[in-house]
Amino acid sequence: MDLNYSPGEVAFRDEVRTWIRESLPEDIRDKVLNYRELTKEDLLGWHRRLATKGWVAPFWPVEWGGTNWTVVQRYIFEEECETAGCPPIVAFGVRMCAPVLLRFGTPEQKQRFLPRIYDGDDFWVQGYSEPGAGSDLASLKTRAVRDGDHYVVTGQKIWTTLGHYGDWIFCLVRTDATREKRQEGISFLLIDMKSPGITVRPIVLMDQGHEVNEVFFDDVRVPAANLVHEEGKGWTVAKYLLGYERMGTGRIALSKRELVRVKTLAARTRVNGGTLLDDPRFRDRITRVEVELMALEITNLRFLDQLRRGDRPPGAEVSMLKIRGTEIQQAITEMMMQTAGPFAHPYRAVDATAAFDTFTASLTGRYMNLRKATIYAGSNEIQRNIIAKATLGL
Amino acid sequence: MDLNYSPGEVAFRDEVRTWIRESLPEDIRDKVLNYRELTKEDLLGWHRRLATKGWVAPFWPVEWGGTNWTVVQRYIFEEECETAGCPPIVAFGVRMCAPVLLRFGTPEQKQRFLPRIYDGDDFWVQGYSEPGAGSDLASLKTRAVRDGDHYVVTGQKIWTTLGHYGDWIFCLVRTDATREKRQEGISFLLIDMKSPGITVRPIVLMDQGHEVNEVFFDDVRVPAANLVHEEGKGWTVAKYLLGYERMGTGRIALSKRELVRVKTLAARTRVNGGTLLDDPRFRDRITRVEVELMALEITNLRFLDQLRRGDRPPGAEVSMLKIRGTEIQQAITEMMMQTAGPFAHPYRAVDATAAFDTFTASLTGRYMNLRKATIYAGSNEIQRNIIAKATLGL
Amino acid sequence: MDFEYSEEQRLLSETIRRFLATGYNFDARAKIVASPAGHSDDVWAALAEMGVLSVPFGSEHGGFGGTTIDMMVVMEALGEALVVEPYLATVGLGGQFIARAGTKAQQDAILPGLIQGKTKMAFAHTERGARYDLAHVTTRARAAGDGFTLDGEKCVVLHGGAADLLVVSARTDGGDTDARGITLFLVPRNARGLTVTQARGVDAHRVAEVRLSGVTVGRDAVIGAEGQGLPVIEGVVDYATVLVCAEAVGAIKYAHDATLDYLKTRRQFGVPIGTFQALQHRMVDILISYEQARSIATLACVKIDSGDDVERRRIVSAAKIKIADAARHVSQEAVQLHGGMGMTEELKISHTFRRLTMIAQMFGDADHHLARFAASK
Amino acid sequence: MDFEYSEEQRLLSETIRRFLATGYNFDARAKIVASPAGHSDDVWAALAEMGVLSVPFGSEHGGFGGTTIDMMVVMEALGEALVVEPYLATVGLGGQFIARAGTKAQQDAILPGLIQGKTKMAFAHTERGARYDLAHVTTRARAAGDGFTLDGEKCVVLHGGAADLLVVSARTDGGDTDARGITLFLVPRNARGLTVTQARGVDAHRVAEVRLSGVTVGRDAVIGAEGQGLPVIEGVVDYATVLVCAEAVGAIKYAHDATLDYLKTRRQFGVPIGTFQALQHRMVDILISYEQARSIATLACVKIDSGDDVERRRIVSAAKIKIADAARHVSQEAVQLHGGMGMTEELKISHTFRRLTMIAQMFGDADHHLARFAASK
Repeated sequence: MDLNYSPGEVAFRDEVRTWIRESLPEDIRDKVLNYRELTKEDLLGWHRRLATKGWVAPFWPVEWGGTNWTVVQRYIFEEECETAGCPPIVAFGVRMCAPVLLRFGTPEQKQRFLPRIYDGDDFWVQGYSEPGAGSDLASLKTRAVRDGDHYVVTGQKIWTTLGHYGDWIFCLVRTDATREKRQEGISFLLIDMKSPGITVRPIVLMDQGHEVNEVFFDDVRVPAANLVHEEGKGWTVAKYLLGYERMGTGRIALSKRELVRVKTLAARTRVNGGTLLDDPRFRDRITRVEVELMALEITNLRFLDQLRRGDRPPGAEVSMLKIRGTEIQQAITEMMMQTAGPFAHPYRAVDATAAFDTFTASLTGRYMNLRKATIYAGSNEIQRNIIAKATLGL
Repeated sequence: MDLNYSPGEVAFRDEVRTWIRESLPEDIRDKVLNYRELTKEDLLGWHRRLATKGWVAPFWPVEWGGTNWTVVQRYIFEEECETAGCPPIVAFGVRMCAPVLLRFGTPEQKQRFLPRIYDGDDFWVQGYSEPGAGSDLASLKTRAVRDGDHYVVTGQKIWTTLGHYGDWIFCLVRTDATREKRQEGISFLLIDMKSPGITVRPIVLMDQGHEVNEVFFDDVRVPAANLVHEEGKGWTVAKYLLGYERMGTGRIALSKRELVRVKTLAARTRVNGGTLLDDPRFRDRITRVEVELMALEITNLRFLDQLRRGDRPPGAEVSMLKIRGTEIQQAITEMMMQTAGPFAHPYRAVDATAAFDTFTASLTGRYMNLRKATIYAGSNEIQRNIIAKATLGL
Repeated sequence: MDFEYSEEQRLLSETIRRFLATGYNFDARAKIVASPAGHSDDVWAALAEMGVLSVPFGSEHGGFGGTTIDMMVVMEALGEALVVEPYLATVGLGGQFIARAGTKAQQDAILPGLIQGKTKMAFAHTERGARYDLAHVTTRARAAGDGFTLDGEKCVVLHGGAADLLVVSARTDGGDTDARGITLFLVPRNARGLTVTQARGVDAHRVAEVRLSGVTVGRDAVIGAEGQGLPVIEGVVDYATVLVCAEAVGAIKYAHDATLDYLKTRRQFGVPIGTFQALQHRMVDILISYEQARSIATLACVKIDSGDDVERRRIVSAAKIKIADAARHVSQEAVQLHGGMGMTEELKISHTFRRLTMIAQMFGDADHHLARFAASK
Repeated sequence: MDFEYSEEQRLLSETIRRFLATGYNFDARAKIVASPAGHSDDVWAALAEMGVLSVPFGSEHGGFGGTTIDMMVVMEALGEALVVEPYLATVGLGGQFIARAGTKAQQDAILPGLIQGKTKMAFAHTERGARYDLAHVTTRARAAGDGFTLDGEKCVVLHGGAADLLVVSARTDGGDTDARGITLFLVPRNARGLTVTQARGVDAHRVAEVRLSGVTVGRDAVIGAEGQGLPVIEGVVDYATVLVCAEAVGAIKYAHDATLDYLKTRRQFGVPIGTFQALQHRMVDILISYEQARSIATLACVKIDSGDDVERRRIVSAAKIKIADAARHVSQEAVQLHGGMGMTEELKISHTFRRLTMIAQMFGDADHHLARFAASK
């Protein structure tokens, strides 16, 4: 047991840190650190820089661009990216569609899609949830009817994150509605979002931000060559993907950065003749989150270590990281809002002349926005069901 | 809406307070306030004093000894008793068996049992739970077979509080095992504990105290005249009784007294140059419990007020009082233990010469003992099920 | 002791609720929020018409002479409907200064118009860096000629943009956080040197920054005794705190009802999600929070009228602690149990979440009141 | 970075567990607890035999030279079996003073015997009113002849009754709570003027009151530098704190396993109670607490060997906070989910509850370590 970085790992960390310092544009970093919206170009621009460097998909096989890093190196890389305020690498292509293609795709599909995912040529999004389905994924209704060498897709997806940026969408669709088990008769399709018949409609969330969408499919023709794995085997693909989807949701490095931010804000906030950071009431809440996060980082590393040894895709362990990681994220955004005191109230300037503090206002927005963290990617209730069944055998 | 006591209510409070001051023996009060065990004689002695005064069963009908007090007067009376450190009026006779007899008993049964309950001639206990049944009361197995004008009872009860003091026990027994619905075929019997074939065996709890027991019935002959309500209708009786059982479990006045005690202990405990009561960490925990208790007192009074207006037996509302009331009791005992710091550890003197602080040691015992509060009288999980069904309609 | 609403209180409640059910449904509210003013003059007129603006004021000015429990009836209804009009700012804050500390002339000049819906008010007090310290006032009032000149900046003034009249706290004496030396002034919205910029609050209520730059007022603009403003402010803010506690009870009730309804109607895995025991138990905890919130708010409403300042501070802080905790618990759970839909603009539950979040922060968060409660005896 | 136990650590773990599985089952433990001594010399001999007493000590004295992670392996196993022998007192406290601050002569005289199971030790430090303040020492040591005379009273001395040798803190200089002036002394249990009275702890571990009345010791009884005892005490107590954190991980693991087993086997309403979703979700939270407790204890065990005092204090407090919270959460939930049975002497879960409760309080409760953590940087 040795939790210290080896000299090689330290050197690697320094290399990553230096490269990020030299490569991350100032304006992008500022947007990230101040919770401002990132455009499609912001996201893809950073993606392409990483791709050029060869670091955009560390865990892919080397022949497709993977880096062959150890678990620890990957952890160091993510930590450095989050700490420095890099934009996220949008997960839907690199972390979700690609592992599926690598596992289930035909050689042609790999050849066609993986390099474009790697290079950031396409913005991928996810078409999983449907209205009324929510966490009950298998109840999906979007139909895909085979018509010659095409599928004709009709239906609706919901909660499609960044769907308005999407070039391509991977979807679960029902190709056979006659099967008794709802998990059967589902297929996994890749769909070009420029196809006629696709409409994207924004869903405005309570922070008034636009990040999720409804996506409507009206007789959309999709080449049968875009079917991944066999027809009717979509549930196998979906299950494989779920672990990967949840993999990043713990966001421990991000929480570490934000925890520093809370402390900075609290240290600047005067209360009762001292600062909020000196107030035991506030301070203890920070401490408990900090301690929980220290533990979760080790839990995460322990699990990664086990995965590495077992050489298997992530299972129920990631549910635990998702649960506790999102609880921590929410606790941090809540404390951030609390630092604002009465200034948590103003949210959007009405008068153009207002001396409006957009940063402070963004804190309340973040608090509201992060309520999604325990809902999306399988609600924390679903994660508890998964652990109860898969880990505890209940 | 008026939450103040009327002049008449204030006068009543003063009358009760004065009488208690004059009537409660010092040694009994000390035992209560210092969490020492009360003997059967301690309990019945106080019961008899109240009976002589005419105050032992305020909510009974006047013809049987009830006081015809208003809801508020009853509340005042209980508050004064708890505050002063009176022993509890053991509930099984006055609060449990008696309401059942009043509702379902024959005139002969009333005449035979109620005056003795009132006068404290018999110590009553409850035979409900069985091994393996727990909160699933209806799965009870103790059999009562009719044999002439007797029932012959065989089986086992568990968790019988103060069973070792018991003169009489009321029991749910199965008189018909052929019924498909488990709630049917159950009957309600009154059993003299001096009957041959009854064995009481102590269960030692983790605070090492003896308060609950197993009671074994081995071909115990019970006169059929001791059947309450019809044979096979025991479940109706049991349900009626459940509300009454939970009625007292909120114990708000007791918690108010104990909260004062926590504050006193905390104010005497030095820490970091001040007292524990000045430490925001500890103080805020006290405050939150205090505020919760202030609210629960009003909730209790609101519910009592509704009951009075509706003139019906207590229903799902008391489940809420039980849940929150027991949570508060547990929080208080936990804080009390925490005031002891390292001295929470020693529990029983080994060497007779030890300068052993029995009061401080009793704090940890109380913390352990009170874990029962969320388990007994229908676990808090069962209470939540009841509310979900009865109040929320889920 | 008596826990029933009086016949009058029931009538008041029904009147308001009947109006809000039709005149203030979710769509109507959305239009009002999106309007340039951010509130509706028609609704305001209707509230005046129903006598809702008159509740706490004396009959000598056309008021109803109501108790704080009467106000609880009103606030609960407004909270359930998420009314964004400046009721609290006008009736619970601005008007209170006049009613409690104003001269007869001030009362006669202002209260009848306020009650009739002609005059809206606001309380301009909070300053940058003050957080919840009511004694933190750096805005200065200097004696000038026959009156005063005011200079300073006030922040997060509830409905400051809608107000015709502002009650402004300013220092006539003492240092920035001294208890003594704070004086209250009545300043018309259109006074020269006064600029107001508005923001929309998280909860769609408007808040304003008010800058005072050489604003001159006469001696008759002083409310109460010069330099003795703080106790008045504390009394009014405590009163307003209890009112938002009552408002929170209404909002929590809505969150409870909507979530329960959602659990009964929303189906997953072939059954209503309300059949899942884990969610049932959490719904029960929401119910308990609601009942406890109602109890503590009731207690505070009754006790605040008792006239005992020490007891008032204690009970108001107790109420605010419990309400802040309950608001947080219920709002977070309600959104969680609604799932993604609870996150959207489209459902009232997300708006209820926002209002409850702000009420928890308003007039001191739980931490502030925990400290005040601990100091109270 | 590497998270695996070494081959040696696995072997150590297996050896201890194999012994405890047979030699320290629930009935065997009950007999030991009820015995006059409250611990078993046979078990102690077996622990010595297996080398368990030697783990942290240097090979020059016959020790294993192990890291704190090696000790974690031991403590976890002892925690799972609820071992009541004075292992922590001897190996984690008393012996540590000798190993860290003792002279070569002291080490040579004591450690081999300790490792062989011949010498038990204890640390007599806590005094009435000290709570968790390590600098609070009123026991006095006055220079007398060629040595010192000790007078004072020590409380809640872990296994003070079983010890052959006591490490006693006493003041040679300074006021009652001064950081400087505390000196450590080695005092034989049978020294004249030393009286020990024993109590059984809530968790069946023995604790003692130690009274020193004119106890004389020689100069060679001083451990470390005169008046410089506090940093040594802090180091050893932090070490012992980490050890009980590791012990708690074992106890929490037992509570987790036993509760899970109970949920699977206990039937109510015709089904195993583990099919109830509300209980499933709570069982998941127990699992998460367990994994998080294991992580923080692991981190603390690794970091405490790093030699950085500031970092050590921070991590030890972090670990104790999380362990105290997890111990409380898991012990309370485990009893609750076991229902009435969980309350009884008859089930090991109630004994686990008691030990976890005491560990949460030991060497500073969560509040104490929250304050220390906040002060740590």
